[in-house]
Amino acid sequence: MSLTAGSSLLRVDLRTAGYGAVPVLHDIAFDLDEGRRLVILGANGAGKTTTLRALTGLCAATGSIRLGGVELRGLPAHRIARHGIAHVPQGRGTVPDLTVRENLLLGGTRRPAREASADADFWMQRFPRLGERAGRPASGLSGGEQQLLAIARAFMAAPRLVLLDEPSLGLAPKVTAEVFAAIDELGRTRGTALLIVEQNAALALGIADTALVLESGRIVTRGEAADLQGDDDVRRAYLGM
Amino acid sequence: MIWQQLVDGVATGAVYGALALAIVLVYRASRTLNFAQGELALLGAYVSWQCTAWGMPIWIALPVSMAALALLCVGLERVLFRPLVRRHQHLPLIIVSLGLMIALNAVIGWVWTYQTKEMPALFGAGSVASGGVAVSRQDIGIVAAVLVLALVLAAVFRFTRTGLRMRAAVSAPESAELSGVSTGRMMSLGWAMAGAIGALAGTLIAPELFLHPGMMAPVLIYAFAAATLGGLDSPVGALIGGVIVGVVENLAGSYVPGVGGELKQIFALVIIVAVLLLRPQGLFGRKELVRV
Amino acid sequence: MSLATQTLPRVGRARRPSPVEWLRTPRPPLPVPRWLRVALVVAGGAGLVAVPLLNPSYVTLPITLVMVWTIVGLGMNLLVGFGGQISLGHSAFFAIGAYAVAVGGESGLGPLLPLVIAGIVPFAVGYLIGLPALRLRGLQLGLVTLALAMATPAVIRMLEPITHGSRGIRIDGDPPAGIPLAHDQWVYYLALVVAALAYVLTRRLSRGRLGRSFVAVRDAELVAQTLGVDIAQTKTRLFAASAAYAGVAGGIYALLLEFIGPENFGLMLSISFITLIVVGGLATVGGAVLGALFIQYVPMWTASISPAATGAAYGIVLVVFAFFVPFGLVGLARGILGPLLTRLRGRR
Amino acid sequence: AGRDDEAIADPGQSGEAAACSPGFTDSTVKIGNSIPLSGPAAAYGAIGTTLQAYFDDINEAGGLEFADGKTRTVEVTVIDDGYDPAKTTVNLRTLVEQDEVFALAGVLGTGAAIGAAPYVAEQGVPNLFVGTGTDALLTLHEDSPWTTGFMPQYGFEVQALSEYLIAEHPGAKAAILYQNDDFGESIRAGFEEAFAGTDVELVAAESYELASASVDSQVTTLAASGADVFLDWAVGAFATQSLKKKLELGWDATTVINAPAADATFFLKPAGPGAADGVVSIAYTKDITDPGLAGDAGFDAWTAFAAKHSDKVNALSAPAAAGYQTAQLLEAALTSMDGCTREGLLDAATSFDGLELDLAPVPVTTTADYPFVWSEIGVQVFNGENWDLHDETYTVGD
Amino acid sequence: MSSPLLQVAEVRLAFGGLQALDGPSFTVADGEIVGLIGPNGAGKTSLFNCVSGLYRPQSGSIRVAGTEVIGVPRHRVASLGVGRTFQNLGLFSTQTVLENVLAGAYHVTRGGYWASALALPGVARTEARVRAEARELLSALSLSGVADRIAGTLPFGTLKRVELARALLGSPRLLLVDEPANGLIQSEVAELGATLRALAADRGTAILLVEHHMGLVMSTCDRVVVLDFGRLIAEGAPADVARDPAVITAYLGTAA
Ligand SMILES: Nc1ncnc2c1ncn2[C@@H]1O[C@H](COP(=O)(O)OP(=O)(O)OP(=O)(O)O)[C@@H](O)[C@H]1O
Ligand SMILES: Nc1ncnc2c1ncn2[C@@H]1O[C@H](COP(=O)(O)OP(=O)(O)OP(=O)(O)O)[C@@H](O)[C@H]1O
Ligand SMILES: [Mg+2]
Ligand SMILES: [Mg+2]
Repeated sequence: MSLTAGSSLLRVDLRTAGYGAVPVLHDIAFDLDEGRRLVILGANGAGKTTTLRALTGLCAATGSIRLGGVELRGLPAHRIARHGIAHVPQGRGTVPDLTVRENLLLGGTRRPAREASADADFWMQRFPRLGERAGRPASGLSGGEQQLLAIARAFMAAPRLVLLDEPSLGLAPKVTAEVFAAIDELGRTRGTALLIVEQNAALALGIADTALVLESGRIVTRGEAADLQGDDDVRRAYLGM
Repeated sequence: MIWQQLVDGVATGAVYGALALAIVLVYRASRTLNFAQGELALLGAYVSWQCTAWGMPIWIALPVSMAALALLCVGLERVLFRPLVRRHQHLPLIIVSLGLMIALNAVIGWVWTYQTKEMPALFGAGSVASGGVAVSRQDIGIVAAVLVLALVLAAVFRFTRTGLRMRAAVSAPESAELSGVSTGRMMSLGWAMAGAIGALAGTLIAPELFLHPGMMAPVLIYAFAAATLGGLDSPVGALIGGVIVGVVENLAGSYVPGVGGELKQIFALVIIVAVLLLRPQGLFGRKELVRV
Repeated sequence: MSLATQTLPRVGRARRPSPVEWLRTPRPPLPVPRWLRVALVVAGGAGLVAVPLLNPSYVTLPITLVMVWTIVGLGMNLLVGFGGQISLGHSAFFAIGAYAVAVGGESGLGPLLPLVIAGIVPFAVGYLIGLPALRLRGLQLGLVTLALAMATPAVIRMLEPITHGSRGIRIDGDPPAGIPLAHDQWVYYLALVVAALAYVLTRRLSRGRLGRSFVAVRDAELVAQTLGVDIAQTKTRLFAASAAYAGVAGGIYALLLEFIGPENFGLMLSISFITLIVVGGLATVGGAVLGALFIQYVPMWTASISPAATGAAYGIVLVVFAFFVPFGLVGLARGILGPLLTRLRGRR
Repeated sequence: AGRDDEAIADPGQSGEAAACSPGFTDSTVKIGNSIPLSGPAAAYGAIGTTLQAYFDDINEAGGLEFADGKTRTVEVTVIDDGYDPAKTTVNLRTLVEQDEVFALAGVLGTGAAIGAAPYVAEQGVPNLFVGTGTDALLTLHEDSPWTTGFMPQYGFEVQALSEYLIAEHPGAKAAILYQNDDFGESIRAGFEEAFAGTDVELVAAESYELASASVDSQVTTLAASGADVFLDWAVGAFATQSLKKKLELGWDATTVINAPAADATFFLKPAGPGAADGVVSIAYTKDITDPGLAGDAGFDAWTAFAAKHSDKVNALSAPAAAGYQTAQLLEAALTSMDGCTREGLLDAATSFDGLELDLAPVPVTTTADYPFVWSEIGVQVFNGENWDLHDETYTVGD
Repeated sequence: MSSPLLQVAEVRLAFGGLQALDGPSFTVADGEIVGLIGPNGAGKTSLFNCVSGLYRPQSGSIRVAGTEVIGVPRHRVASLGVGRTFQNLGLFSTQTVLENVLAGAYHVTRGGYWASALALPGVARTEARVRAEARELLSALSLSGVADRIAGTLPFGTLKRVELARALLGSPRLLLVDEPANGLIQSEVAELGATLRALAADRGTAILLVEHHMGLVMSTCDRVVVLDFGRLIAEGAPADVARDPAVITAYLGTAA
């Protein structure tokens, strides 16, 4: 992993993280450069979700999380979000009482109103499912539609870094492909860095630069995405071959 | 006489509506019912009274009291309510607000005694009579003030970004936080507005009902009826609900045979039950969707 | 890698929890060994039976009230704690029970039959009130029942031909002829027997299949339905059953006080009921007893600190409690006694 | 049923005080009181605190001289009941059984009087000067003569006021506002009955619920009836509201107000200038808010007492005045009683003959078959500032 | 196989102008695993909700073992032999995993107020038996380790399995599973597929499987039904369906 100082956007060095008195994660350290993509792989319960939650202040952690040189650890979630990290949580990350459009606008609530509104239109065009349901409350959406909405909302904030917790969860194969295409494209055009937790390892490794494998709360493997794709253990466990 | 009763009904109704507005704000901020809202309004009234007793004119005393209550409510929300709201603990929340209701009432009685106090009317004494109908200036003022407030609040919620953030914060706190919304701030804001409006309601009503520690308890249940009728999360609904409750209560008491004054109290109960059964979301509330 | 890789978090560098954290940790029921449980029941039972024989009535009276509150609390906890249906209106059922005994006593039915009626009538009324309650959720139900509690004194005054309105009713709480007990002793034993029965009954209803169905309704109604739980039936029956508990308790209360009027059944009563279960511990059986002790003795204690500020002191105690002891006194007891009992077990 | 309780001292056991009831010794007499010191009815707690303060003064001065020539201190124990009947019950038993008081005095409330009646009768403890005027005490009195009421009997109040109206406002049309319960109901029926066969007529009646927020609509309806006498039986702040509304509506009628609401500082003056002018009520306590009474010996004694205890006793508070009167009644009963038994005290309390109290506008005469303190009362008219006592007095049953 | 266990015919369901189900018809036989796939918002979950009585279609018919379920009270559906899991979890998050699973036995056990109040011997016996069965199921699904954990604190993938265990404790004849592979990695998915196949083969359970994980669908299902905009657009053997151009355009896309 390249550690060229200066261009590094996110620099994580967590000693522990978790929920109660007993930590779930141990010694999680990695860097992510501006506009690059990192994939985290791991079995059910390995601590992937916990890692992302620790980064955005949703669970307790010790150690350090720096974004562009600013220490974020210990800040409340909304402050971290304002520093430019958007997080699509696992499961339904929407605001049920708001309409689809309002959900999108909420994502862009820190941007100039006109810009946010235009971007919301962009997303509703990009995912016509959402456009068709613009005025309906998010609570009525199907699981996949909500997932789509949550992803779009994260990008609405024009973030520097997006954390995606199993973005393909509940998405139809075609939509999954579309979503990955979209985030790939946005990452390129807007220079957004991505941190992706994904079970569909093949797909994720396809767009990622680097990858980590978690096991029982520790990093067991790390390397270039392409290398991991070729790794036998990884292939067996995550790619089903 | 029916006109007189109607006008009286609208005036009392606006009072119910004002308190209902405070209830709605807290509900929108924390998804909880604050049973202490009546006593907080009462405290607001006493603070206003105290200020006038110290020689302030009422139109200065009122903003002072509103500010004081807003601050107090923010404090209460931060210290007592927020942790419980975050833990989704309905019953302890109810207990805390009931406990607060008891404690506040006791403290008020202790500090200001149980003696009835005379509160100067913001809109002046005296009344306007026309066509056999007499309306006190205060009543006119109350109706106007509450109407303006309800409309302004509705507009804030509907059209401003702050409104959007407040709605998001309570509907899905985690998603809102992840979108950069400080849910805590939004809760505080809701409570602060509720505190200020409560103080306003208390101060406006006090010259009518006379200021004593028991003043708000009966208003509270009607305010709940009003808020339920209008839809617990709709500011305009709260006002309209209040006016409907006030008018129907007044007219039913005088014109429906067999109802008489006796049934008025049970009337609030009947309204609450009927509305919740026929239209749980109230007249202006949004239906809650549960999806699996 | 297999499904079995699913592991418990490893015990890493465990931190010592802060006191507040410690208080807020949910805990499983105490593993009381059988012998200890039997011993406690026997000793406690014997002690309770002896109380009225050794003490004057001003001592037994509050204890009898504790048992009355316990009965209400057991029923409330079934409905509110396990079933998740908020009721702020149990003072109404309590009143119905009290008046059933009063009116029944007036019509010469003796002391025991009215007590049975005091259970049946609120059961029926509770069932009927449970019907509209089916459409209400959470706080809405709280609101409606609150209104019910606030209207209770007015309704009592309205039903003047039966209730004698605000003049109130006198009740003869003396034991039936032939029982050589003073009034307060008789009512004490009556309350003790009923409370013990209610305790056992609640334990049985709140566990196993039935108890799980209550919790299912509380935590996720739709899901419960797909599992075959009849929501309507569960709720109405729970409402009815807990109303019956409150009614019987009200009946004993009437026998104890020998005079009741509308002012006995104000909102404060309902507030103290809900306080009881929250302070005692929601969805626990033992919580009813601890909560009952709380609502009987703590106001006395706060009054002794400062009569001028009784209400304030009580309110503050409530707030502090709800705040720091979210699992109630039972949760506290579990936290303190749990480690001791585990050690006790380990040694045997 | 009684319980053969050893905890209760059996009269006739211990040598010297052989015939004396518990709570009565050569040096002290114990009196118990249960009152709401907290909660919504806490204002009435002043009855208890004033009672206590009054006897504190006496004790400080050495004590009270009894008929047997001995001087005893009077220990008053006051316990808070928050106006909760269950607490009152426990309190009374604690006072009688644990504190072993000689008698109870100044307890508040109809429930306390009636609920405790079997118990005090069984224990043989006088429950004197209970804060109630309920007519139910009349029937209760027949088999349980241990309870007496401090307030004028409600029926007597109606009687006195209707006599006043018939005499002073011939041909009047009256409208009544009353609380919706059988108390209010009985007041309404009482007036109707009293007016029957006279030229005064009850033309309108409206009731309100204790828990309602305002009585405006009822007053509006009554005003529309065209009545020229307004019988205002609204309680507490409702009375104030009704007076204000009446003024607002421009309803020109003589208001007759019930005794508990006839408190100038608390209820009448807050209604606003002019609202309470000409209000009529019965009088059994001097107008303590009237500085013009200075010079009246009784009034001066009261002001001095209140000034001495200014931390506890509010010189303008009606409950405090009631406590003061209760204390004086108790003092009179204690000093005039024969022997040292509870029966003796009860006898003394029910046989005052023209007893003068500092704050009573009329002397007190009690009999064994009428369980209330007041059998003769006055009527007063409010002049906007203070009460003017009407010349006539009224006697019960006349 | 005789008359089908589940028979869906012409079901129509709309939410204020949005046609969620537009008359699909298909059947599922005993012991058969049928995949129900389709784009997001195609109406799959809605169909599940119709079968388990949570939604009431405006028209059409849904028969389970010959009994019409439309209009039947929700709680009765379980006793017709229908068990299900939920797309986004429907667990009692304050309860332990074991308690959650035990709740699944509600409709196959007896014991109401009277029996519990009197502590009839049958009650204790049933309870013991059900507990034993639940533990067995938990271990079969590799959940023994978390049996006494509070459900709310477990990871998503684990919880999906807890739900499955709960549904299975009720010994359903028809099992509706909504995206069970969510949160699982490839190897775990394979194991899940094996479990489902074993269920169908050993117990004869009919399974209707909603899943976007094509690998799982292809390898476990006997037949696949495809919905799009609430309409049935294809039905048949997995391999055939995967080649269907309509399915590829609407659902799979060119990537698959
Ligand atoms: N709220 C919580 N309280 C306590 N422990 C928790 C909580 N949430 C998760 N855990 C524990 O943390 C560990 C890691 O869980 P995490 O959700 O991070 O796994 P994951 O890798 O995201 O799994 P999945 O692929 O299933 O989503 C698990 O052992 C889980 O039990
Ligand atoms: N309760 C509801 N209120 C409003 N609309 C609803 C409701 N339930 C479903 N819908 C709508 O019906 C359509 C079908 O939803 P459904 O959940 O059945 O889709 P699905 O096929 O399960 O999709 P996914 O694969 O994303 O889970 C969606 O467009 C959704 O918005
Ligand atoms: Mg996860
Ligand atoms: Mg779905």
